[in-house]
Amino acid sequence: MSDTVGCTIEKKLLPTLLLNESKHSRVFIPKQSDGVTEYAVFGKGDTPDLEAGQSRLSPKSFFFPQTETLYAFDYDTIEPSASEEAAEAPVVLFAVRPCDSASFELLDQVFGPENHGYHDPYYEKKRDNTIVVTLACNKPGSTCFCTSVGGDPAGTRGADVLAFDLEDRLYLEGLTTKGKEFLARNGEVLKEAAETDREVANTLASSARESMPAVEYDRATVKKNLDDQFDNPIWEKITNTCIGCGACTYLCPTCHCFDICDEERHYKGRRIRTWDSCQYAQFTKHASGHNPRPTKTERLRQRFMHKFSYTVESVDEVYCVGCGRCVRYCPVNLDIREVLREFSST
Amino acid sequence: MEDRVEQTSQAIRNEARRLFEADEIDVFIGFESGSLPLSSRPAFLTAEEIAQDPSKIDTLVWDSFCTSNLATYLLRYYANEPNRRKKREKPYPRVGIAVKGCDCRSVYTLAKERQVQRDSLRLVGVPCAGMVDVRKIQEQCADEIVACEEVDDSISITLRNGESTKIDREKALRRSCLECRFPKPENTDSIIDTPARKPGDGGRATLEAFEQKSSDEKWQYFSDELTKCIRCNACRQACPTCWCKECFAEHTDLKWIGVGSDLTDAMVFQITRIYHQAGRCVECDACYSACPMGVDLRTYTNRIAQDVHELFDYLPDFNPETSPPLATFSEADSNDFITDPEQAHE
Amino acid sequence: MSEQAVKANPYVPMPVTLESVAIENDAKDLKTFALAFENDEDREQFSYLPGQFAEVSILGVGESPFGIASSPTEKEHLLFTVKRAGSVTQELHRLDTGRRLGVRGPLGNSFPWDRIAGKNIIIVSGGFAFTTLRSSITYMLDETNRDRFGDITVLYGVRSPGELLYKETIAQWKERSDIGINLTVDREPDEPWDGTVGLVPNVLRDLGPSPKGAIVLVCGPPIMIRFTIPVLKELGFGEDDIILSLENRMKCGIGKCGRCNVGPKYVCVDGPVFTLAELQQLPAEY
Amino acid sequence: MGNQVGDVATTKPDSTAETTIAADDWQPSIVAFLCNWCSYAGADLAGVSRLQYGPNVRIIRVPCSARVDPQFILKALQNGADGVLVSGCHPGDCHYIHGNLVARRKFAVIKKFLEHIGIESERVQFSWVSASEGSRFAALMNSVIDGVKRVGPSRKLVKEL
Repeated sequence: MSDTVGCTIEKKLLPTLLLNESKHSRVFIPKQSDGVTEYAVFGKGDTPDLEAGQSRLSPKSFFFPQTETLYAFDYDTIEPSASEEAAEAPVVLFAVRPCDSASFELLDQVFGPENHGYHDPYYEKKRDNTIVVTLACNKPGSTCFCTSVGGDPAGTRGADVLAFDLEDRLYLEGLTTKGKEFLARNGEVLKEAAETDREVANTLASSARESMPAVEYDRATVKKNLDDQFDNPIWEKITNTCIGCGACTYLCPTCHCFDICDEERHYKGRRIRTWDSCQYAQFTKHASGHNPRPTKTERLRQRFMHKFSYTVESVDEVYCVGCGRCVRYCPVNLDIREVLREFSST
Repeated sequence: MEDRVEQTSQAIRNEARRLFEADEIDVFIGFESGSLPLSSRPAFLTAEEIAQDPSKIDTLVWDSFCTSNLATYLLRYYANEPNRRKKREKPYPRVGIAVKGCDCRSVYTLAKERQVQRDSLRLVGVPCAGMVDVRKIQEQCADEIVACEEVDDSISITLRNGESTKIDREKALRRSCLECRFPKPENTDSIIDTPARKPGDGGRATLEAFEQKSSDEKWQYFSDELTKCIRCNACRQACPTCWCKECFAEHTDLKWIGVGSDLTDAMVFQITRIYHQAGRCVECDACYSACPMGVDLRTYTNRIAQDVHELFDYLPDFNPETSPPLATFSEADSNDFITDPEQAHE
Repeated sequence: MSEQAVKANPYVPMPVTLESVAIENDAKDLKTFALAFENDEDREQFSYLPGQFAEVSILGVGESPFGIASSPTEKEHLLFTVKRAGSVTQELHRLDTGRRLGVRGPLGNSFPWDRIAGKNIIIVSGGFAFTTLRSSITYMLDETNRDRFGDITVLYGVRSPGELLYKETIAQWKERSDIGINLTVDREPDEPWDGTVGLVPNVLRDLGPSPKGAIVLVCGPPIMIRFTIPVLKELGFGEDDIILSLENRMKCGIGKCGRCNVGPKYVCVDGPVFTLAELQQLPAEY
Repeated sequence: MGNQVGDVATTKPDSTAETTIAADDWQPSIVAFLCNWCSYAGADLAGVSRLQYGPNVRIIRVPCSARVDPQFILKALQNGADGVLVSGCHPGDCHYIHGNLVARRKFAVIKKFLEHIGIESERVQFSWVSASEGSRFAALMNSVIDGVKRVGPSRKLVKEL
């Protein structure tokens, strides 16, 4: 198989491929229940729901679970947790959406050693151990805006394999060594793609792209405006509706703030890390009682500054992939796209 | 004849305008159209803004998507924000607020608990026709909803695939609205002339069905629901009567519950939160509507409200004089639940 | 634990023993804890410079970041001066010596020792923020280092004489001729006091150190810093020569948990030490 | 890579103190919050009167039954208690005039609520025992232990660590 022409698989053969993989890996596929899409372990007889669209919770939790044991301890010893130490079975994440796989690359920059030289073995081991098969979006959702923040409905960032849904079959391209190996070892259910398959895939991608509403977002302008208007009372107005919950941050694929705390009973315990949110009053509160971000206004501003100014400055990345989860699930419809619009005027 | 939505919206605008013109209020809290279909969100209009641009009043709407309990937003004007304390000398802002039956009862609950100043409020009562459960509508649709229009008692929906459908409003209402005992606000400063629903049975029928479950079945149901919880605190933040400055769940000095995704921690959080609502919860379903994961909190808020009603003959009301039942006691309270070893051994 | 392993997993603390506890102030809510590494290799790999901090763990309770109060020239133990405030510090204050604790670090940057070398050093401090300055002074006064620095002037203010940290160490410094020690208390004290009386900014103005070839390290409560900076500017100090150390709530200490940022900078990895020039580029969220 | 970090208490627990109990011989562990003025004195009287009751109870003395926040009960259940008892002075006898009457309202609500989520009614019980009722205390304890034994070891709401 050449690099430019990928391969195809008939949809009815997908379970065979996934079953093959599940012999040596834990395979996760999108499934829908009660109207909620989530990634569930593939078992015999399962078919991935490729129509299911975006998962409610972002797949960041595969690498950065909501709660993770850093190590267990008892009276005498301290033992790194199984997830860090044990050689776990590799993972195949099947049909991740391009926005979410792009978020993995952004998380890599936080948890990886490029960030001031510190490794995060928990994250890194799981990340190294995983093959990400990204499924391009033929029908982007109405709250999706990946193209506005540099993404694409057929984006390859963070993906090992990129797949396109061509109705009766998938068109697949191996992007990384891991991804190419994945395809090579499943050769028996794959066929070399025709030049037309790729063309169809391209057509689907461009029509998906065109169907997406553009949010006026210019990275440099927004950053400048955010920096200049740090003290603008506009923030108070934006914060009016905010109720200060952390739903946006917990659903966001790039939000990665965490807390570390101990749980202990009868001389045994564990140190865990759990998701935390900059939207919570306690997040930055000093032991003295002083809080650098005492009200919702500062906390909400922090969320936007972090994504659209601070990370642009420190790592030249926007920490928003345009998945639209925060738009869709904000209890009070505080819409990130409208905030960007607010800071877009020159 | 104008339809109900337009008529009610117009009446609220007129009343808000009147309040501003008469210089009776500094702020008006109502709803405006949201950025998504099926969403209306809290809107804040200030006297200053209106003086500059009186047409802003026209952004106010009142339809079947005004699910937030606006009483939540009153807390900030009194003691809830740290900044407020320093400025205590300043008089409280005079706030006009559109209230449904549930919002209004919350306002009175807060007034009894001295969290808001009734005198500084102008309650604009809006007899409630019930608010819809967006999830119920989505369940009836095969594709994503991209637009909607509400006319009288039906909601026209346009789907992403171009299809359109009409939904009977009544069938899409939230459970709490169908069962609501107090759709019509009382003791308000003015009231909009629009019909309210007929009062419901307070959920008696649903609860009786629930009571048929065995202990283990109830536990299973509770476990299934709480498994969905991601601890984002949207329920707490959306709730007008969750006004503690520091929630028990965030105490670190005496750590009541773990902060991770442990199921029992999520349960203890919710048990305690709902228990804290005993005699205060108005069953507005703001918590349920805010939950990004769709956890059924209604069953439990409804249950505890019923229990308080049965035990102490109290429902949060529109009367500023009555005492919340858990702030008082009576010699005549039931002793039925007390274990009496003598009786047990008979 | 080996250096390799620490690098591989920066979340795992190194075992240390609590050697001694000294009560520092009359209110008894400030204590200095001396910790000794249990493993020699840990002691060796823990090479730090004054201004850095470390996370101290009590397993089962949690961990908290503290500035290192000892100097790298004091090899026998690590010192941390801790105020009783949150859950970890309350537990620390209850501990008996001999207890095993954990330490992660050293973390953060340090005072810019390359830049400081060859200059006159002015140290301005208030309250219990003196910890990393104790480290710095001890470091500079060490016989292997003293030649690298010019005049050393210390101004240290506390509310009352009973709140003065490191009384014995300071007494030793006063004996020396190669350092100027100026102590001040806010109000005329009831007890005997041989220092000056007055607030740090005012005493600093009277002292009037020359900015020429000098660098100033400032650590103290926000209110002291707010009034000290204008005085330093008045005296002619440039923004690059005024060096401060920040505090913010932290968890991981390694730039990942997203808690301690001030603008795009993380106090844990980009700080805690910043020049005034750097700080003025940042929002005042600290 | 076992490291030598990890003291969580100043004295090491005596591992021999933990005995294994066969499943059929299961004894529930019960946490009892007793008011200082009545029920704790009642327990004391039961003790000095050498009245027999099950050895399964861990008593926590509280100044008044009203001191018991339902959070205490939940914490006990999360930490693996098979049963929780709260006992105070009889209505009318409260040392703090009407603490127990305020408490009674809280307990009535939380007890019902725990039943709604599927916690067996035997697990969490409330009672009144006066300082002179040693025998009532012993009978109460036996009754609570019997009740908890009937529903078996607690599995719901127990946090695994």
